[in-house]
Amino acid sequence: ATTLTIGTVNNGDMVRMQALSKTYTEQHPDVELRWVVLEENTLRQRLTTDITTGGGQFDVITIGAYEAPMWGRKDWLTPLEKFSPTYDVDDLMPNVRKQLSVDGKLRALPFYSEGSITYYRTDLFAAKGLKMPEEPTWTEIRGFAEKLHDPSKNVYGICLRGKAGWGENMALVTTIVNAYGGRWFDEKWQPQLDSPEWSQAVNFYVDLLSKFGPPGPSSNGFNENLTLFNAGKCAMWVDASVAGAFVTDKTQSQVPDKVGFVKAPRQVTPKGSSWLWTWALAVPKSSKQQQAAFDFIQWATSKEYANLVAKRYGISAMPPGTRLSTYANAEYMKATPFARVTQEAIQTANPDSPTLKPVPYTGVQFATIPEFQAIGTQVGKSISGALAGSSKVDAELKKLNESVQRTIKRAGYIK
Amino acid sequence: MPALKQRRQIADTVRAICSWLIALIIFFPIFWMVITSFKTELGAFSMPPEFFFKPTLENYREIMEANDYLHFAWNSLVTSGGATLVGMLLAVPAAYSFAFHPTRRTQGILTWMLSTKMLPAVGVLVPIYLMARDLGLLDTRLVLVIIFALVNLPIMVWMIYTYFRDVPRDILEAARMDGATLFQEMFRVLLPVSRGGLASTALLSLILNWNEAFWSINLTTTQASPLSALVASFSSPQGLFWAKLSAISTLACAPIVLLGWGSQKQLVRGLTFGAVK
Amino acid sequence: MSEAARESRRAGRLTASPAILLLFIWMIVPLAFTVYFSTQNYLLLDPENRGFAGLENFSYFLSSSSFLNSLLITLKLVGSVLVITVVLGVLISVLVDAKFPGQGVVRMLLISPFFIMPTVSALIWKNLLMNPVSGLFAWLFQLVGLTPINWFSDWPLLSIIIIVSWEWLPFAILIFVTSLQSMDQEQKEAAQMDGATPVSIFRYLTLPHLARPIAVVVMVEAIFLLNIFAEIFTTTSGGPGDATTNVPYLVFTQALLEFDVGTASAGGLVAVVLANLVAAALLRVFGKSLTQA
Amino acid sequence: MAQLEIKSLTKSFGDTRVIKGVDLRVEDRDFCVFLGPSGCGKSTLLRLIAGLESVTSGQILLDGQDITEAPSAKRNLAMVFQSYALYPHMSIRQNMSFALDLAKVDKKVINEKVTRAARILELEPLLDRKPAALSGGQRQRVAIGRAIVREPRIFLFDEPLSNLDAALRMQMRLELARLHQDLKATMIYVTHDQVEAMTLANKVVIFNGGHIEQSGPPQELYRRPVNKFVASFLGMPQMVFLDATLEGGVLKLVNGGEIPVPTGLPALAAGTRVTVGVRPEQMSLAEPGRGQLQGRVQMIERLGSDAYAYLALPSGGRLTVRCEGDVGAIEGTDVSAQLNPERVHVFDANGVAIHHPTFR
Amino acid sequence: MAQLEIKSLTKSFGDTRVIKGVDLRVEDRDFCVFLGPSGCGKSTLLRLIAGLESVTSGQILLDGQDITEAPSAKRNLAMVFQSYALYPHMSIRQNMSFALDLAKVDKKVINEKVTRAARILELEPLLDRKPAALSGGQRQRVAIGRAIVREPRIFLFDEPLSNLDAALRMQMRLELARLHQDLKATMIYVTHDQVEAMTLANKVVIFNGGHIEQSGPPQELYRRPVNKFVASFLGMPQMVFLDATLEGGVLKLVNGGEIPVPTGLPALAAGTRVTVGVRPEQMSLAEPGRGQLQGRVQMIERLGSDAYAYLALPSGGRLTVRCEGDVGAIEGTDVSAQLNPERVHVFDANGVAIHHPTFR
Ligand SMILES: Nc1ncnc2c1ncn2[C@@H]1O[C@H](COP(=O)(O)OP(=O)(O)OP(=O)(O)O)[C@@H](O)[C@H]1O
Ligand SMILES: Nc1ncnc2c1ncn2[C@@H]1O[C@H](COP(=O)(O)OP(=O)(O)OP(=O)(O)O)[C@@H](O)[C@H]1O
Ligand SMILES: [Mg+2]
Ligand SMILES: [Mg+2]
Repeated sequence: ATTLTIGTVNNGDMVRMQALSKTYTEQHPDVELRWVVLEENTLRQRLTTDITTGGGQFDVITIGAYEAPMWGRKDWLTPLEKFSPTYDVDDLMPNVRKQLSVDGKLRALPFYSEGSITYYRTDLFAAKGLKMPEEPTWTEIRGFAEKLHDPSKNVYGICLRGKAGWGENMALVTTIVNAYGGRWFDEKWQPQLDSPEWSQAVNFYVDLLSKFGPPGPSSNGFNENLTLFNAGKCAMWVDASVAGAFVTDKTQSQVPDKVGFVKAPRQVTPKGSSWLWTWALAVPKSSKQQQAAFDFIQWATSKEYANLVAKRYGISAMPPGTRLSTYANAEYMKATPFARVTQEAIQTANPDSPTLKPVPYTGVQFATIPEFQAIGTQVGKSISGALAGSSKVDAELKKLNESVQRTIKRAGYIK
Repeated sequence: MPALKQRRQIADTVRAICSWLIALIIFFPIFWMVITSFKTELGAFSMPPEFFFKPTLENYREIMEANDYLHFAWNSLVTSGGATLVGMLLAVPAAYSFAFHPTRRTQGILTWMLSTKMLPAVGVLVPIYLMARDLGLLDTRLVLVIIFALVNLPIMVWMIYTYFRDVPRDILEAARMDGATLFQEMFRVLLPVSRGGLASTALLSLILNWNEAFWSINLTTTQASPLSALVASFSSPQGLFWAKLSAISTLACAPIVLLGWGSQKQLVRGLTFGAVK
Repeated sequence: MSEAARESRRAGRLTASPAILLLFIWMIVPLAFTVYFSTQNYLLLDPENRGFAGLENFSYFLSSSSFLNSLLITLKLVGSVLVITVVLGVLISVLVDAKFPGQGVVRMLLISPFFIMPTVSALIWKNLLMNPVSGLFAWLFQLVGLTPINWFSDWPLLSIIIIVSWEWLPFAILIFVTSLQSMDQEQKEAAQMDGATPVSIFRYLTLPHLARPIAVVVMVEAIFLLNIFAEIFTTTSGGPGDATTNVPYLVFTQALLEFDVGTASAGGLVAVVLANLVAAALLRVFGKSLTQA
Repeated sequence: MAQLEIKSLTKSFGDTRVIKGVDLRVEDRDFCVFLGPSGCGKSTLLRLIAGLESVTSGQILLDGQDITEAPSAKRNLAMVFQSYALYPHMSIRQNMSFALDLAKVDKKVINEKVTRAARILELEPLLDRKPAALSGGQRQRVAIGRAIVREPRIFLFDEPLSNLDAALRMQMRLELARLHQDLKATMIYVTHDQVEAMTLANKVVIFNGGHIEQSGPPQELYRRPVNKFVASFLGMPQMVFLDATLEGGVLKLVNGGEIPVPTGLPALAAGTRVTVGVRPEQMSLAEPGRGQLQGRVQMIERLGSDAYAYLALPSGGRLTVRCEGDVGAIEGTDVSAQLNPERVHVFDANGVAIHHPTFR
Repeated sequence: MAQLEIKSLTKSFGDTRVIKGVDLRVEDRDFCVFLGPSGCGKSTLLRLIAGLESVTSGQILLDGQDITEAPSAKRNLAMVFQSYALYPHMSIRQNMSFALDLAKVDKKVINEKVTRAARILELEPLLDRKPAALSGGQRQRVAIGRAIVREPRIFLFDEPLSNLDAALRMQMRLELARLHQDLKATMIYVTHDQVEAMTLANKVVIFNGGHIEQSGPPQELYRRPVNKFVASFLGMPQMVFLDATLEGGVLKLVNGGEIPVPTGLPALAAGTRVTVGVRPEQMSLAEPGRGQLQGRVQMIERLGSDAYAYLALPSGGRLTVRCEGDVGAIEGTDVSAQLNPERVHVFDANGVAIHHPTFR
């Protein structure tokens, strides 16, 4: 028998995959699946140590849009070719495919993708006679938040990510900066954190969230905000489109039928105002069962699997954002109120040209270079500190710029 | 003087009540965790908190269904028990030597031992991972046993050393006069006499090993993963998860808590040598 | 030297050597690696670009503003938790030392938090108790008409200190209660006859008797507290800002968030040196009561 | 004034009764010594008086006031423990001044009292040491000093001199006697040492198995023991007991030999079996056949000042005779023992005394 | 056969020399008693013999074999510790049988020996208790029992009887003497108690400050002490020392009074200052003016069998006289003390004996 060790994130969708994998093992009785399910950061560190040192502990790994191209380029991931005839590679969304390919060759298969969108409470908006535009600006959002913020009734104007981390607050903050016309680096890799765009964007963010946000926003990440929103405590929330499935789920949300969905807010530009993220499955080069692993990830990202999910958990639970066919499915589009917005968010995000001004990197809410984790972590930390009121934004940005410059110089991008 | 007797009784009662109060406050978070594990996810989050609710075993059912709890528990038991055993086997002789055959260097060695404990784990992850890989020890219980034992060895030596220091030398000398070999002196006199301290030390080691997460997560994948790794997989999933988290936490901690409660008498017995003199 | 003395010395060396040897290996091998890596430009995500970096990693780590800050945080954290656990530990142990109904159960309850995994306890506190919106504390505050405290953003370090103290208080209680058992009853009786009140017995007999266990608790806890990580990781991730970033967390950030093995190794070495300094200081203060009879 | 009265006191540890109903009165300024075999409950009784053990039944009255339930801190008694129970982390000076410090006595007064006690006990050069740095004997003196400075209502001593060497013991004994006189204090004193009991006490209480066998002034007990237990317990070497039958005006000893009935012996039926008790110092050795009792010298213990001759009687009994330190008797030779018939004690078959010699 | 020889043994703890060169021979079947003031190194010497301390210099030979370096487990000696050192986790029975268990002696034999020892020591009812549940005296007996069952080559006792009551002490003393005879064992015994030393030993060793002052049979030491230290150390109550000057054929006492020069005193220059030593039992009380020394009765200690009269001399000196138990002297009255000039010891200015009385 073949044993496949699968390292994955403990997201709802992945947990579902784990549950449904019984179907796969029934079809492939000679395959045994072993699961290592970890929280995102922990998983990333675990996988990185293993892959970079050639530990060979995993046959299937779950990685994001950030790692896939980098690791592919290092040739740590097996290139994926010779798909099974039923797989239909061309059904994968082009933007998503682009994110996961190196030199046009796929190195990982998308499990689900997300953009960022705006969630809002239709009932609260109606009660105040407000109307959410299809493409709101951040300024408009601020106006709504001001009107809807009512802490005495346990309703906060807006919930946003505040928890430090390049994958937490920095995903959101980067999109705000993008919307304000900013960028991480200029064409010569000079960091731009001291630019007026950054200053405006970050000041706006800090002001908005600390005035009209829930208490203690600096410790809220995706999960905390989701919990808050589900408990009916947020009037608005800008975050990943995957949450759509949760906020409309009656078993966990107290407001399943009172949620509206529109695009992520823009400001001076819509470019880069919504992020693009993909969770993908890949097979490390160090795996000894590459073919079996490849078979498995094909199954897990297939239409067949999507249908299985639909059958078991309802049609709106289908893995979002990966396949064009999903969005061609009228039944899905009807049952899933957030599907259209999600689709648009994913389709409009362009990792190759993410910002208003040109940049030397790819990636919307991150730069696909190994050093970005360090940079993002550091900047995220400072901004969450500013949010908690422990420092002044502009001074902080200036310091950050220097420090980022140091890092990027040390890595040899600036000669 | 009944008044005095009464006053004493009142004082005793106040003291008992205070003790109970403090104990309940300190225990409350655990109690609340266990309670929460029997709520629905929505109930766990509701505000004001639910104090009276219909308990559900749903969370436990789901966890048991998705994970082989016994597999993880067994790994926890083997690794933490094994490491404790190995640790004791190494620590007792060392502590014996330091306590009863001190040299000028003893003090220095003890301090040095403690300092080894201070290497931050993250700092040495990569070298250890490389070594484990080259020795083929990745994802084995053995690697955890070795690491746990070594990580806690300094603490164990220290604790046992301080307990041994309290043992009157006389009774060891008496055993020597009675013709006991070094081995017999240890196993028939020293160890039984200091069993309270040894139990404390062993329990401490067991707890630390059981709860260790960093090495468990990083050096094992599936075969040898203990409960702490299982808990890590629940630590922040999407959506409401408090009830499930409480349930898995309860499951992960229950064995060690029960063990600790069971051995409480042994622990608190301590060393009383009133009988010697 | 006499044969008997030599014999005893041999016995001493023989019994201690396995532990010392293994610890030595355990310490020296990773340490050698760490020293080596600390001079390398070694980004885990970019292993091909490895090369000699000289002392750059050290200067990078030491000169970053986070370093001094993390040092301060570490000391604050360790210091406060030590004070809290020792003071409360002593008081509570003395309180439960006398016989009363349910004494065994009370002791069991008191030492229970120690058995809980750090991650779990951090999660319990963060989500079930200290959550400013739906935690139990928030509810209690609202019940008496106060605004709930934003624990992790307004008092991040204090929150961590509370959690860690809750975890380690039982350890102190366990050690102190055990030690109180071995206190000479006749000394207490003599003091009673001398007209000592319970308070003066505590002050003049119990506290001095507890000197050594206190030293043990301080030493053992200090070692673990210097390496506190899981609680910070699960609650504040070192934030907001770097308000709760202690040295180990900083090293963690370098090593596993930034995958910069070189700098992390340098940081690790710095942490070892610092920890040794703290240990030496503690030993100077408490060492005497530890090793003297 | 401090007078202690104990009324039908009992104490059980679990199921074992250790004190089985004790009635005792210790008058003000009494020096009362508890004597008894090991394990008979002397320490326990002392601890009951001190309030360190709870009473099972009965009453303890101090100056007529019921203190059975009073906490020991309130009783104002001082105790010298068998195990010393010094405070290990305090200097000798602090050990001794502890009680006074607690009572907030003036520093100067404390200092004075401690210095005085230290001088009495020859502890002056040690005042700044810790107990761990003292030898056994020195520790015991500190324990005594701790009691002295307090000037308590009653002193309780539990074998305070047992670890001292002979010279120091003697000196301390005299010191205690003087202290008793100077302080006019009531003292209760547990000891194994008869010499201490006889010399210090004005009241000796003989315990046996948790109850009192006899109590009274030491000389009284020595001269008029109420039973064989007390008779054998006091006196070094022990009183010699000889079984006898009353026959025609003489006491026919079972071991052979006979002695005239002592004057004052109550009338007894002929043939009554009695036990005759003679103290070794009331006998002397004589040529074979000259004394009342014939025997062979089994062993001679020479103490220097005295010697004890142990004679084996033909019937298998044994006899101890105290002689001069340089007595010439030789082991293995036949001798006889001479006794003064007027100086014997007579006990009935139950061991109860029925006759004592009269002393001037 | 077990004969012990110690050759120029020294022992230092760090810089303090505790044993300062001891030479000693203990013959097979000797009962050797170490006597000396507290802290003089008796226990240390015993521990050196036992192999529990390492020797600093010198040799220890057992039956001619050098055991200076042998581990104590191999020496086959048994020791009764001053602190008892019972195994707290074992029952009394286990405590006593431990050594035999280790030696893999047959269970039945062990049982027999333990039962016998327990009977001797009156420990039978306690055999299944733990040491913590025993009284002080009971614990000490267990410690002795532990040694007895082993039948070792040499018994080492460190003050084994100090916590026992007089009766038991006496009984144990005889028991030890009998044991010594029965087992034909060599015994070394540390004690504070002169009576034990005098009665048990056939060789007494007087220690002082880490060296031997005198050793020999007890009577020899008592009668012919080589110096004032030994003289004062043996004898209860202590020998009385009177400073005197040799003047014209008489010894003029500094305290007043004079005594004729005892026969056999070596010729000394007139005016030599000497010290006259008299044992209290060699004096008697007399009417005032009748004896050589005039004084006032300060105190009378009545022990029952004897009484000690303490006289204050006009010059401030003090005198102890042993009298009959029922002596009639009254405290506070003037008396005189009579002494036999032929029975005095004379010491020179350095305290070295220059004359002893002759005994028959
Ligand atoms: N805590 C206890 N539990 C059970 N039995 C006890 C306890 N304390 C003492 N005893 C028993 O009570 C009896 C009396 O003990 P106590 O200490 O009063 O004797 P003692 O007369 O002082 O003896 P010694 O002269 O040997 O000191 C002993 O038989 C002892 O075994
Ligand atoms: N381990 C040690 N370190 C330093 N000095 C010691 C040690 N053991 C004993 N001594 C010292 O050596 C001297 C002799 O001690 P030892 O115990 O032999 O006396 P002892 O004659 O047995 O006295 P006692 O009759 O009081 O028991 C004492 O002054 C003591 O303080
Ligand atoms: Mg007693
Ligand atoms: Mg001694």
